[in-house]
Amino acid sequence: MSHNKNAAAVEQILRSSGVDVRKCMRCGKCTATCPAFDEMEYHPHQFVYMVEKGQIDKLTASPSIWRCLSCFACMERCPRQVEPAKLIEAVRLSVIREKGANHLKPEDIPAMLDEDLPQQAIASAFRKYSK
Amino acid sequence: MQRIGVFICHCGTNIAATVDVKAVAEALSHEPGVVFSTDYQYMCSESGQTLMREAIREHKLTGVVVCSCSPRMHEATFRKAAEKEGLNPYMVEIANIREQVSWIHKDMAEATEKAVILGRAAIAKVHLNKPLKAGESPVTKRALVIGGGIAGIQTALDIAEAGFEVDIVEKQPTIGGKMAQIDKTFPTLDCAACILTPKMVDVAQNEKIKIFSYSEVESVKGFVGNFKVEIRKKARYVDEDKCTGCGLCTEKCPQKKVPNEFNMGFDTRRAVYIPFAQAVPKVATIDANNCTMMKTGKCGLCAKLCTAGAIDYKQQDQIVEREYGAIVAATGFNPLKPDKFNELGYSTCQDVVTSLELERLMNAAGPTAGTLLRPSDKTHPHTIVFVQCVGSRCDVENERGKSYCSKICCMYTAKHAMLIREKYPDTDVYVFYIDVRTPGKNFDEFYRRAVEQYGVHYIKGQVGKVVEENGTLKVQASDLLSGEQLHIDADLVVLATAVEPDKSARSIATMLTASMDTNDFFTEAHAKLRPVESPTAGIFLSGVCQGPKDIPETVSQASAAAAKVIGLLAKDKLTCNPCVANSNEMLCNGCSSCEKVCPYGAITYSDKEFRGPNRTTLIRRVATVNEAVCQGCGACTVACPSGAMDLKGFSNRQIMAEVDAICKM
Amino acid sequence: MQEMMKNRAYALLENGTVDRVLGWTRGEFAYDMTPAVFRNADEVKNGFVYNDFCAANLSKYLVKECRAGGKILVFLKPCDTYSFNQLLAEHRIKRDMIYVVGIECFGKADVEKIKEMGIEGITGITAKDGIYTVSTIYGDKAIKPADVMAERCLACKSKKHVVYDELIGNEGEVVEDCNRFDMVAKLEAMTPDERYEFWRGELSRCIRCNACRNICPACTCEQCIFDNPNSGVSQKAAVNSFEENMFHIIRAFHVAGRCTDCGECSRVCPQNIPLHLLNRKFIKDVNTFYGDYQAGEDPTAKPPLGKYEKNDIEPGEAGGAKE
Amino acid sequence: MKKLSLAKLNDFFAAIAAKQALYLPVNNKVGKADFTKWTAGTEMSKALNTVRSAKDFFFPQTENLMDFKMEGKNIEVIDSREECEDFVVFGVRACDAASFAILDSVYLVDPVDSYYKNRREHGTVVTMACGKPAETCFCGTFGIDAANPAGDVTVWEVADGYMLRANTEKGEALLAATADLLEAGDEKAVEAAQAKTREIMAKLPLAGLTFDGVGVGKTKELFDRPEWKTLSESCLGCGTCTFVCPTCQCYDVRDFDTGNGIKRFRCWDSCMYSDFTLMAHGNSRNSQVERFRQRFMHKLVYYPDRNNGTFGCVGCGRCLARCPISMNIVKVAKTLGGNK
Amino acid sequence: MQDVKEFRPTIVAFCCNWCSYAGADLAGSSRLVYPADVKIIRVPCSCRVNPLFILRAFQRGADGVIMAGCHPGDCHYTSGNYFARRRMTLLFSMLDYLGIERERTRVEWISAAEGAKFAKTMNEFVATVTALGENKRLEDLRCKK
Repeated sequence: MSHNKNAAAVEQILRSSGVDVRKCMRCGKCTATCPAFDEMEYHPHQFVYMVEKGQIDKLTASPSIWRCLSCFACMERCPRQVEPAKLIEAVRLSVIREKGANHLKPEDIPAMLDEDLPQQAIASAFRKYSK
Repeated sequence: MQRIGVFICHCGTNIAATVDVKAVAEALSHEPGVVFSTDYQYMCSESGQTLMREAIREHKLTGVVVCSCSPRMHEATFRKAAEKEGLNPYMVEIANIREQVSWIHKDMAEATEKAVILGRAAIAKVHLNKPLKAGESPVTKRALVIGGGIAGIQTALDIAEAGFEVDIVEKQPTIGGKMAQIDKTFPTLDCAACILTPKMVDVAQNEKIKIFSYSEVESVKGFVGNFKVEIRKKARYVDEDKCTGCGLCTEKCPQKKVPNEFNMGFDTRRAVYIPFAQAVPKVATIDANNCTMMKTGKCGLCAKLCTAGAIDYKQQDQIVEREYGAIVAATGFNPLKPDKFNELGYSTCQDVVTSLELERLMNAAGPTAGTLLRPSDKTHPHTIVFVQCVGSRCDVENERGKSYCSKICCMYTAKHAMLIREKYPDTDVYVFYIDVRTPGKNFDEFYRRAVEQYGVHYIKGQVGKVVEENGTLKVQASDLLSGEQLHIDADLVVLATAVEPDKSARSIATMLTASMDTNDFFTEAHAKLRPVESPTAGIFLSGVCQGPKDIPETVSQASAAAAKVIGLLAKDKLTCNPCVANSNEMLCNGCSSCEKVCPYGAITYSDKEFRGPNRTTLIRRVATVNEAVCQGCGACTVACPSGAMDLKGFSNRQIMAEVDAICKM
Repeated sequence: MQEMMKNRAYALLENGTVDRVLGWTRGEFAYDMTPAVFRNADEVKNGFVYNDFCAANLSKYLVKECRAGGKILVFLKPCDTYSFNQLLAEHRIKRDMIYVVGIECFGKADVEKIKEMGIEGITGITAKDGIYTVSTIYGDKAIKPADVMAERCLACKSKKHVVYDELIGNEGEVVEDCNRFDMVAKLEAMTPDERYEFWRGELSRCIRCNACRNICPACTCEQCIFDNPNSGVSQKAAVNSFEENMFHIIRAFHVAGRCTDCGECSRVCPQNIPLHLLNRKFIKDVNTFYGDYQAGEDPTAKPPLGKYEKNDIEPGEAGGAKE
Repeated sequence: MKKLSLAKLNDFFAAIAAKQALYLPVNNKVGKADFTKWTAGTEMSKALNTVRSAKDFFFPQTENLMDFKMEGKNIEVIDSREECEDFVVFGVRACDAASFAILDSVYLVDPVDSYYKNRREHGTVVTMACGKPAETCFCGTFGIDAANPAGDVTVWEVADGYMLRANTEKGEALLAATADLLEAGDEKAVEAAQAKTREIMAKLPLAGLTFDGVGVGKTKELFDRPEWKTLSESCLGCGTCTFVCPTCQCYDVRDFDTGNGIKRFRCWDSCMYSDFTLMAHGNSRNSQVERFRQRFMHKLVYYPDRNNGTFGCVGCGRCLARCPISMNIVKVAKTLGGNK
Repeated sequence: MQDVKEFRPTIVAFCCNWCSYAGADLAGSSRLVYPADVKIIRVPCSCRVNPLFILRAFQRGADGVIMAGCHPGDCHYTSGNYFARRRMTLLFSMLDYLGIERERTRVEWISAAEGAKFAKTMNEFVATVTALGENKRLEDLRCKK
């Protein structure tokens, strides 16, 4: 089992997200509702499942963590109050913390903007990259 | 001084594993008055009871303390055993060292210490126990069934079959309930009406059964064997005795635009109506909110047309008081309204319907005469998506739904899917499920037939959202097994919504003083051993009001409830609870404080002559408790400032003795 | 006033309306009038006294008098009529055996207050033109009645008689802004420790003489639980602080919703313990939690502890330690 | 005769309190005097008298007598008494001082009440002559001189301090122990103070009151007097008169189950109470008239009968001031004795 | 300062027979742990709980007293808990007024189905009372060993 190896990482993620992964009944509603589905390798329900099973390495290595829009639709609709978005955020955070430095500064943003970029993406990007 | 015997039960290892039973027996043997103290493997067993009986005989015990499981479990057992040995049963007290000690404490020393303290408290109480003798109260040989669905109907028929009178109170104009709205039944695909309506006719024709339709329970007083119930017969503005159910008025009423609730609002009815053709009683009802005559005083067409002269616009609600020995709650359910699930589009898209609505759309007597047409444009749907578990199995914190599994949805969805594929083979049917739950005779076979024989697409996953675009329902869903996100263009989406107890159940439970769980399902007296009884004596449970169930289960539970009622009504007298209040006339002030808090009206006052000081007499007003009416709550004992009012079996002194024993430092 | 009362007493005794008169008889000094029963016109003539020192609430005596039979005239001040109604509501007295003469009241004088002014060796007190002239062995002193009015009268809740057969003097009104809960509110605003200290300081003086209980028109039990050896809670003396608390808490609880706030308990306490502050706490709580209720106002009203509302306040929500 | 200057009063108290507990009248939070233990800064009350009498020191309201422990069928009796420490009561008035003799006549005769005796032996009573007796005072009726109280030491308040006279050995010892604070005193100052007190006494309304109509040998004459009914009619049956009375000496013995054993204690009883002398068959005096009569007959007839005519009352006036309905021994004696 | 024993409170819980006692049973059969400091006294209804019992418990050494009954509206005897609620509201308010820690007394409505609530309530209450420490303000020293 890969549990032991990653126990600390799992615990860290669970604590920082406040998510109880055991509540999940595997209905897949989070994934069904996810607007970024096509962009993601691992989908919201898989995050929940994989964190529970301790497969943190796969998740942190996956670009999926950067694809989540943090739109919170999965949290809103989850019948079990599992809140996958918080979990994805926590995984993301664990990766960012490992990197250490500040990756996005507010003053860098104007240069990156283009007309098609939705406001929400800016906000999420800032949340993702500026930790 | 009492001679007390103490018996510590091991309950196998249930108690003995965490409580040092030998040490408890030893410790309690030193308590004042204890002349015998022992432990035994299973006190409730035949040999355990024999042990107790022998000790009573041998040691001339006057009181018994059993340290065992909850008194709610075996108090009666031990009391009966003591009684067989000639000891008054109320000289037996239980110290609950299982539920309150061994099952919840892990540390043996701590658990043993607490067991000793609880044993001591019981001993302290027994010292003050007095032999009590139960009185008797008569049984009114009539039952009331609240709710006229299949549960209520079956219960009433069975009780009547045994020769007892039964009243059914149904708030709708007709009995029949939800089953009357259903098209076919799983897993046999019988026509629901074909099996229900004969039973409704049986009810109507049974002279032991009286139906109060369009009526509600107004108040319940009394207690097991002697309930007094007020029933409000709502004014239906039609004389039930005169109306022949010819239906002329319902055809001619000029007010045609009233949504037809029986058909889930898919069509309309008149202001005077009979819900459906096989209604029982087959009597018209005027819907005062929509009747032109009632609203404006102008019209009166139905009265003119009615040859029987049954129309009576001046009819008033009527309160009927009836007496019963037993009451059965059969208040049923309603499907949850899925309007909190915005993403599924129920509130915004006409073609998103609930399963019960689909029943009407498929029913030969329904708005479309049995042809499946979608509500928006009355066309045949070719792609149909079923969504399971809408509002069921939600986290308890989730305000949108219920935490329980509604139990029947998997099966009726399989039924729907199968019926649609059978009748319209060109239709694609998708069922999105979390789990398919089919325990039951021929249930899984039924589901497999839907998949294997009828080619219904069962997809493990959930629908994330439903959006209407140009008359098409865009369904976005996950397929967890393939890992895909699906996008289906559907014509009709059917939501298998959770069942929830009827809204009236809460107020009825309050009137019946029957307890309910947090979901408003009635609580049974024991989850396993007394599933059709409420903890309140004389109140029984039938059908979905106790928890989700399908028709066969409902009917069997309805019959079980009937059997319990019959068992009760067959008795001529009931033994009363001897733990009743009594007033010490020497201390009574006659102030009426107790009377004001007595919920049963069990306290009366009279002027009595007493000896005053120095050979004088004086007349004082004093309270008397009617022991057959008193239920032993004890409200009066606290209202009484002088302490004249006390409760047998739970006297002030007894409770204080327990307090003392527990707090002893 | 006294003469009008005496005249009515004669008249009603003479014409047979009543058999006895319950009033006050003269004392040893100018201020120690004792409640007394007068059986004939002569007794009234010789003994009956009424003045500002006739403070006792006579309603409780009616419990005993009703048992003696006959018809009895009683003089009741406005506050006493509330006690009368409460006794009536609790069937402790019989209305048809009693003839109630309501008497107008301007507030009673407290001789303790006179003495606290340093006036000693009192030999007589006369009231004239709104001034008391106190004669002492050291000379006469003039004082204003307002300066020596009894504490309870300063917070008088009502000058209206809620029951009477006839009235002597004018009828008054319920006093809307009587401020009688000010001290309770002040205590409530203290910290629990301060309150604890306050009450220990007061209740520790209790000598368990039972004067408060025995004068109380709500305490008419045939036998008090504290006197009953079979009650399991009998106490003859407050052996320690627990028993002091126990007696006063339970007594206040037993009269909760029944106490009319007549103030007799505090008046008679030989240790000057402000016992009315316990009863007023319950009255204030009842008013706050369950709506205004004045015991004795309406003898047919249901007492607050004999009824309930479905949405009553929860014990955990009531006042105090919410922070 | 010794003199204590006003300035040295506190030093005097401190000197006494250094060796033994010192109690003196102190105003409580409602401005009434209570005997209170002296500590530095305690101010003596100027009140004429305390609400409770000084009998509490020798006959307290409640007192533990013994303990029982039960184990199985054995009962162990434990003498829970502790030897009383020496103490001084300062500021006792003449009436209360006289009450001790009455209490002694009950508790120090055979069988001696050892609990009472123990306290009496350890207590030193310092009395204080009254400066301004009140209208409720009638100690003179019993030959008690408010200006010259008994006690181990007698104190008079004079213009610039206090005059002290030791009356007993205990008193001598007390003054000897504080000798360095005292100076020689002049009898004249005392006499002047006494004269003033006696003058006031004579002007008070109860001056000249005699209890001639009651007393020795009057049982038959008084017992069935109809006035008892009217006198007792307003009595509430409370114990106020009894509990403020310096001479009432009745007690009840009760057991308290602590859960770990029994404490047997005594507490003041009142003959006004319905359960006074309650016996197995019931109560011997079961109406308030009888109970009321008992209280006054005891003080005014039965006690004098057995004690050479000494009344069981010292005229302190507490019951006159404290009775909730203002019924008292003076009214009773006057009514029965025909003295108006 | 050797042998300092950790303070363990004595808690008396008055439970009505129909709801809260059954709730305690359910907590037991669900193996929901709560401290052994809690000792339950079964009464027919919360309205049987006399203020005398509560004071008695404090006198005899209780550090906390809790009364549990059916939810308002669900009383087996229709109205008992409504009366109990008024009585306890007034009593607790009075105790508070006398400066006696209000947190030592509590009322909770616990149904037969609420085993978890029973255990949770008891855990909370024990924690609260433990934090308050020994009952000093309503103690009777005679009852101490």
